Amino acid sequence: MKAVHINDVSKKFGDIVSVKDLELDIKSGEFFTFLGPSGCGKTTTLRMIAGFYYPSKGKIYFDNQDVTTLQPNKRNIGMVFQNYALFPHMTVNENIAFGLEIRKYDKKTIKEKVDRIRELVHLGPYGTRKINELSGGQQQRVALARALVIEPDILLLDEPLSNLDAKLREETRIEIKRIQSELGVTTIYVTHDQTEAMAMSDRIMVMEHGVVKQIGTPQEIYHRPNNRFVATFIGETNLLTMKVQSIEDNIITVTNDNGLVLQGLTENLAPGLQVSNGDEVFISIRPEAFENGPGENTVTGIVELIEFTGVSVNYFIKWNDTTLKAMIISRGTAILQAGDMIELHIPKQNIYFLGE
Amino acid sequence: MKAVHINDVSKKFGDIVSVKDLELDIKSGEFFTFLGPSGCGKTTTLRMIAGFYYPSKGKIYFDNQDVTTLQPNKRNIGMVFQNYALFPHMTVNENIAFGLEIRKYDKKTIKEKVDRIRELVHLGPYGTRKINELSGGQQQRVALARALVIEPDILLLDEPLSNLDAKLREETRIEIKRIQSELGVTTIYVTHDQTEAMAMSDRIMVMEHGVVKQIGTPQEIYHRPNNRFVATFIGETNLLTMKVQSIEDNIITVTNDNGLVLQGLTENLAPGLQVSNGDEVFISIRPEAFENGPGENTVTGIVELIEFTGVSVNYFIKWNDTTLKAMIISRGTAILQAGDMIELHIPKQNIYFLGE
Amino acid sequence: EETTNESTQGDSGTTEGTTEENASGKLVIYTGRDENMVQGVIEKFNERYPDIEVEYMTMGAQQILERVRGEKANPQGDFWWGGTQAAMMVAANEDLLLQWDPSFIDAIDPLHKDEQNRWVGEMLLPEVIMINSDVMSPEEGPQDWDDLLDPKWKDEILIRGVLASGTMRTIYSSMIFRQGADDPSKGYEWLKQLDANTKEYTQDPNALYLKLARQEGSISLWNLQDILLKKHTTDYTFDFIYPESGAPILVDAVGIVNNAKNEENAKLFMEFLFDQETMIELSKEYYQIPTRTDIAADAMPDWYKELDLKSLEIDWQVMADKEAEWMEYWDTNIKGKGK
Amino acid sequence: MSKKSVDTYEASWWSRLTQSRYFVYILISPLFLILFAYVIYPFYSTFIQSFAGDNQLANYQKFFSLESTANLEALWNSFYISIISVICCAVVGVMMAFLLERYDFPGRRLLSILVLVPMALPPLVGVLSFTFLYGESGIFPRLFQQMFQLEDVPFALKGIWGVIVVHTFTMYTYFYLTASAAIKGLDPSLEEAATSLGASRIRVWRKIILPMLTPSLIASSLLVFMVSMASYTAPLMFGVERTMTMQIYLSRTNGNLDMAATQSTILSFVSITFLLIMRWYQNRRNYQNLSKGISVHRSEVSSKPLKYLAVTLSFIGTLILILPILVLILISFSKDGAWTIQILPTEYTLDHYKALFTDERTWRPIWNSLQMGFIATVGNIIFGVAAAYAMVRLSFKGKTALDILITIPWALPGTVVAVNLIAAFSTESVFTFNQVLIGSFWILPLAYFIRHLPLVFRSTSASLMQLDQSVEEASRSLGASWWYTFRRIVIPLTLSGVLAGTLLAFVQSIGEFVASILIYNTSTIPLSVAIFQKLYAFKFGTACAYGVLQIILILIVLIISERLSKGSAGSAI
Ligand SMILES: Nc1ncnc2c1ncn2[C@@H]1O[C@H](COP(=O)(O)OP(=O)(O)OP(=O)(O)O)[C@@H](O)[C@H]1O
Ligand SMILES: Nc1ncnc2c1ncn2[C@@H]1O[C@H](COP(=O)(O)OP(=O)(O)OP(=O)(O)O)[C@@H](O)[C@H]1O
Ligand SMILES: [Mg+2]
Ligand SMILES: [Mg+2]
Repeated sequence: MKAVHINDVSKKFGDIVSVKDLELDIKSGEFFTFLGPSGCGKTTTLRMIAGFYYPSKGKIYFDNQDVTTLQPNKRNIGMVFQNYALFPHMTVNENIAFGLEIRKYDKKTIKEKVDRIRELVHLGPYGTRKINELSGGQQQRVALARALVIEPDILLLDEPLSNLDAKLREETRIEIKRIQSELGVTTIYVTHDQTEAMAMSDRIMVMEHGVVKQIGTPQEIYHRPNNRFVATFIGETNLLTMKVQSIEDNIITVTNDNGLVLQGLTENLAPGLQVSNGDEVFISIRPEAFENGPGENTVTGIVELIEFTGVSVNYFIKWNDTTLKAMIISRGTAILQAGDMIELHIPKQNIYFLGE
Repeated sequence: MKAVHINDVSKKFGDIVSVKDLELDIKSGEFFTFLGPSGCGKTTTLRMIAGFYYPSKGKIYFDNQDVTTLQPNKRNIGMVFQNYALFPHMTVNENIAFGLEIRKYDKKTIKEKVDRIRELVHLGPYGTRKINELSGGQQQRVALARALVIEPDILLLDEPLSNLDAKLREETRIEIKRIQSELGVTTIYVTHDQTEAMAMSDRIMVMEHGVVKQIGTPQEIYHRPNNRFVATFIGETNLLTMKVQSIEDNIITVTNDNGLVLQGLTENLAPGLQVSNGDEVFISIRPEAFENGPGENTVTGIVELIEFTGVSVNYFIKWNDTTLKAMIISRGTAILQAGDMIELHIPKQNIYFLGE
Repeated sequence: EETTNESTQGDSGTTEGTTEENASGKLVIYTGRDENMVQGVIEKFNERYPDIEVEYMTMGAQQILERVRGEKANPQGDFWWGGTQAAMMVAANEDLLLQWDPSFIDAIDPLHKDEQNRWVGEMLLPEVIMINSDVMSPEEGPQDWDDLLDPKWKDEILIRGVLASGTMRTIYSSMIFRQGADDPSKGYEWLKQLDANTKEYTQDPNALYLKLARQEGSISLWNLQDILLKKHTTDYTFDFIYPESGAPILVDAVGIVNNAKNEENAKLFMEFLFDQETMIELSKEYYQIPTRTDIAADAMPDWYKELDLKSLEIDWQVMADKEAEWMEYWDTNIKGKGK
Repeated sequence: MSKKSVDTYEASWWSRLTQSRYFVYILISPLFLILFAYVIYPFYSTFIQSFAGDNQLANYQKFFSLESTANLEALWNSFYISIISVICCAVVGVMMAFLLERYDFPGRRLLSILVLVPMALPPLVGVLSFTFLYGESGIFPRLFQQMFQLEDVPFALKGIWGVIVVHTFTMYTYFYLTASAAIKGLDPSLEEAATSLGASRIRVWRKIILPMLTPSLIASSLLVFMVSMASYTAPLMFGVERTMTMQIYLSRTNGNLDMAATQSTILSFVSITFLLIMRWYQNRRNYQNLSKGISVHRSEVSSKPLKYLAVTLSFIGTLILILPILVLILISFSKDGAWTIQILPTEYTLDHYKALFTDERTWRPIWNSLQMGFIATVGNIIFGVAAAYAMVRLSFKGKTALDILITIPWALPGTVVAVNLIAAFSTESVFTFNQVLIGSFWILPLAYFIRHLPLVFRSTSASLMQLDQSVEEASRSLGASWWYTFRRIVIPLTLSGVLAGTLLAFVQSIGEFVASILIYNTSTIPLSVAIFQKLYAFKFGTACAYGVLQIILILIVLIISERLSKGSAGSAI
């Protein structure tokens, strides 16, 4: 229910710069996700928004109000901590009710709300358990319930589902999403699960070493990465360094020393990227871009390694000294063996050109 | 390097039964995974193997030696704890070197080994950091490094990668796998990430409420689930209750009240399941079992909801009052809108029959 | 080893010397007396008996009692030097003291020693009125016990905590006795009035001295010896008034611990302590009033001669019987209720 | 690089033994043995004696009879003085701990040492300095009297409140030490979680910090409650004579040993009841840090004004708390008898120190006390830490008994403890290796050890309760033996708690008087007795100067321990 505006914020710990010159606008009611490798500054940013760290530089605004040094308890946020931070001396119910009591709900309402949310995170019968008698995932769910139940203006979730199984994660995800859209809570989400990020987010910020690499919708981030880092970090990709051979109409032909020749469309150039003949460009091909059999950009190679992942089979294909990873949906049918020949093709619109 | 044999083990906390009548054989050098919903008893089992809990009933053997009540430090295990359990008063290096010092390696070797493993988990420059100056994921990597570096006989990993980003997770996964197969360490792995479980494990055990539901290879578990729980828990599936209409040759035709008719193969009956005409059976259809366009078991319906997950698009399709989830690989092309008609089909061999 | 050498030499040197002078070994004294004095006496004692190694430990009378009591099975101390009559009686009744007749025993008033000679009074302690001479001269102060009840002394009187102090218990009991032992109610009434004038009961003698010196009050009841010692040897401005009607006179006693390891040496020490010479010297230097009745008056110091040791008529037996009861009554019904 | 593994399993009788369910009883048996030898054996006689006589309950009947209510009154006085003392000490101690632990400012480390100094206040001369401060003729009353030209002094510390003030000033360190150890070990993310849920500072304190400090608060409550129950000098000094200890003293003076035993038994019964209630309260909840990973320490203090407030408060607080010490120093430099009706002494002198420094006998007691205190404290550490570990981490039957036995010597008045020890150890016994301890050097350290049993035990177990058990498990899983784990993991992480108890035990040993006076001998005169002797001879200034020496000595110990704890005992999270 509040927009968050982060204005040129940096955070240092001694000499270590955790977040650098961060500029960010999160709209009211938006579901915003921080993505980035471990240690890139996600938690630090979140903690600055929550008020547990003060920026070394810059300002943070909720709507138009400067909250840079406002006390955390005045911010009406709900936060799931990466380490849960549950109150070990309280039961599950007491933990969840904590925020409600502060908000002075009457006993009955508190009980109702606590019971409801506990059901929701599948902790129905655990109300009177002590925290140290819960499993890791159960603890995480208590942390989540505690933050959700207060229906805050801003919800800060630091990997809130990391210890849950896929089923539960999905259910909880849907619930978070529901609360978020029903109440219009501005939600900032940190996760390592890209599928999750893609599925839930209105927009995503990708960070590296404390610096923003790209901000955009999931589709933009996935299909139109601004740079190599984003391309390789989000989803898997085959990244090739190639030279522009020719640009004709809207078709770019690239080649490399191994004799690979590929064709792509100019509309797939990264924003701001200009290429001309002879330029070096990076090519990103998603493993799932491959299609069975011959066609545009046919790839014929030897299967080096096979990975079975349930939904699909990953083939690592050696093609003229370049190894490409291709993902083909598995249907329980016979899988190729390492050493087998394979023929696939890459539709032109599935090839992306990146600058740096 | 040791086989683990768990003989009819139960564990109770007061009245709460966490693990019940567990019977399990893990072969020497095997990579074995525990899968199951949060709170199903994975950690408890792991802790019994490590020696932090004594079973309330039953025995545990390493090779042929009864270790049920052997002290943890005599077991030569390496464990990554779900909550990391790092030593807060030591630096990263000291944490990692702890087990090596106990094994009385000389200083130089220790330094070498520590440096190597630190590089491996991408904590190269963090050797002298204090633990509380690390991010969540970095802490998890220290925990992992600490357990790996001692090259134990048995490696117990309790969600060791839950706080890492996909990239790093994959690299680390490969590294774990490498150490495991190079040294032949018996590895017991707990994860919520099914892809991970599928990709890495020799065998998987699926648990629910402290009870084993199925033990088998990833392919068996995924494609030949023994029961409804496993089918729905592992991967996503459309589970339908249907009646057997006819069994002809190796083709079973089933139908339901909504007028759905589907055909499958007898070879896809769950182990031990016998059906005859008029019986009620459960049908499991994986979302990725759907293929574009008409064919065997054609499904024509209205798209109710669309989920974009990066690699693929999930369609929730309403077909005669039944909602089915279908997953179609996305290629950045235009996606259908909710309300659109869609036509897909399900190849016969992709339909599975389950009893309970 | 050297000591043994010397003593054997001594032995051979003075073959005719009495066995006593050759006495050797240890002597452990538990004392409640002033440390300087104790040291002085022991030095003198060692001049006579150089081979006796004397150890002393300074404690309060109550602590000595506790200690002797605890060590009953295996006594560590030999000689108990300085204890109130009450403490000595308790100890004697618990069989902690040796029954022994020293050479001077007849020179001591039967009132001042145990019937069975398990303890013997060493000095007399008249309990008198103590004043701060900065605030008033002896002439201005209360001249007798009854004067203390004068309202003009309200909040001027400081009293050492009564129950914990043998001295104070005796004073208070004698006040009751003075009003008639058969019916203590008159005595209680008297004490009630005293209580009304009493500003405070202090925890210990030191607190009493300090408060008196700092003029939190100006009058107290205390024993003569301590007052004189403070008056003459320190900068504190204390003085005393000897009550006209006489003072209760307490006995400070000594005894030998039953089954003491160094019983013989303890006996030697006791003899030495009661030696006329020692007693005169102690009264000169430490204002002690000896119990021995056979010391020539001329030999005594001037302060003693000036003193009219008028004693309150007291039946100690009655006192001893009633004290506990009276004090308990005082404690529950009178203390702090006078106001 | 060959691969090494830990010593593994061998099927020997030893491993069979160590794996037995009952092995834990072998582990804890030394604890019970020590308790049997040095607590049960000396103290049971008191208990038995309380039932002496034809009618075994006669003494108890008398105690509770309504005819003479002195005993009951004493019990009630002692009880409620103790309760109020606990509350006051808790407020002061926890507040100081909070101010000094939570805010960083220049001079904080100095203050955090100074704030401990009051526990060094020598018992005999120490209490007197309160009279000099707040008594009728004390500095403050007289100051106000003069300032406002009053007829009488406006106030004077008297009665129950006097007792409570003295108790607060001398015993808050129990709370301060254990609470600051616990605050150090508290997971900062809990507070953050609470604030993120909207809790104000006060609520965070009420609902999170204080409850999480429960083990340490309970530990110190127990200690303070029991010393207050057994406190003697303070009530006496302020004229509250009707207390349990006074009753015991009187009974002993009157030679009524049975009654004294009864009173002692009842006194310890009350303390034990208090202990059991506290135990029950504490066991209802869990206080172990559970967070995943190690939380980030909050590196910032939120608002500037708040910080300055904290600085000012802790400065003023410390100053007030060390005032008695300052007065003691003042007296040690002022001429005996010259300070009468003035606010401050008028004549100063170095004579008292001269007297001390020219007397070669001055140093012997200091050395004695150091030596004996050291021995006793080492014993306390070994026993206390082991017992705490057993109590918190092992599971066995008889925990309550262990707790009670450790507590008894602390709950009884010093005199009773000493007298029991004398009686028990004045003859040869197996527990003393057939030696007579009375009269020997060893009886004093033994007495200190026994009397201070609960100090290290309590503060250590409070710290242990906070420590996340899984770090121990992690160490075991890496092949560390129990002992190695204990040394490298448990001790460093509970160091602040152990250290707190150690300091308390050591300082108490240096200052112990009541028992010492009954069992010292000429070659083992402890410092406290030496001071007493000066006082007894009414060399008041010299006694104070001696007391100042003791304070300096303890100050040195405090500084050393501060150095020791620096860095290593950061957190127990
Ligand atoms: N000390 C305990 N006392 C009581 N119950 C406990 C205790 N420890 C665990 N449990 C219960 O036992 C069950 C299994 O716990 P366990 O930690 O093994 O789960 P898990 O499979 O590891 O789950 P997760 O994936 O959430 O970590 C849970 O329901 C938990 O609540
Ligand atoms: N208190 C601190 N002192 C010093 N460095 C710190 C501190 N806290 C964090 N850092 C460093 O700042 C960087 C960013 O940390 P942060 O916790 O924000 O990472 P993150 O993106 O949340 O990572 P993860 O996904 O692993 O939780 C890390 O490299 C970390 O080591
Ligand atoms: Mg983080
Ligand atoms: Mg778990």
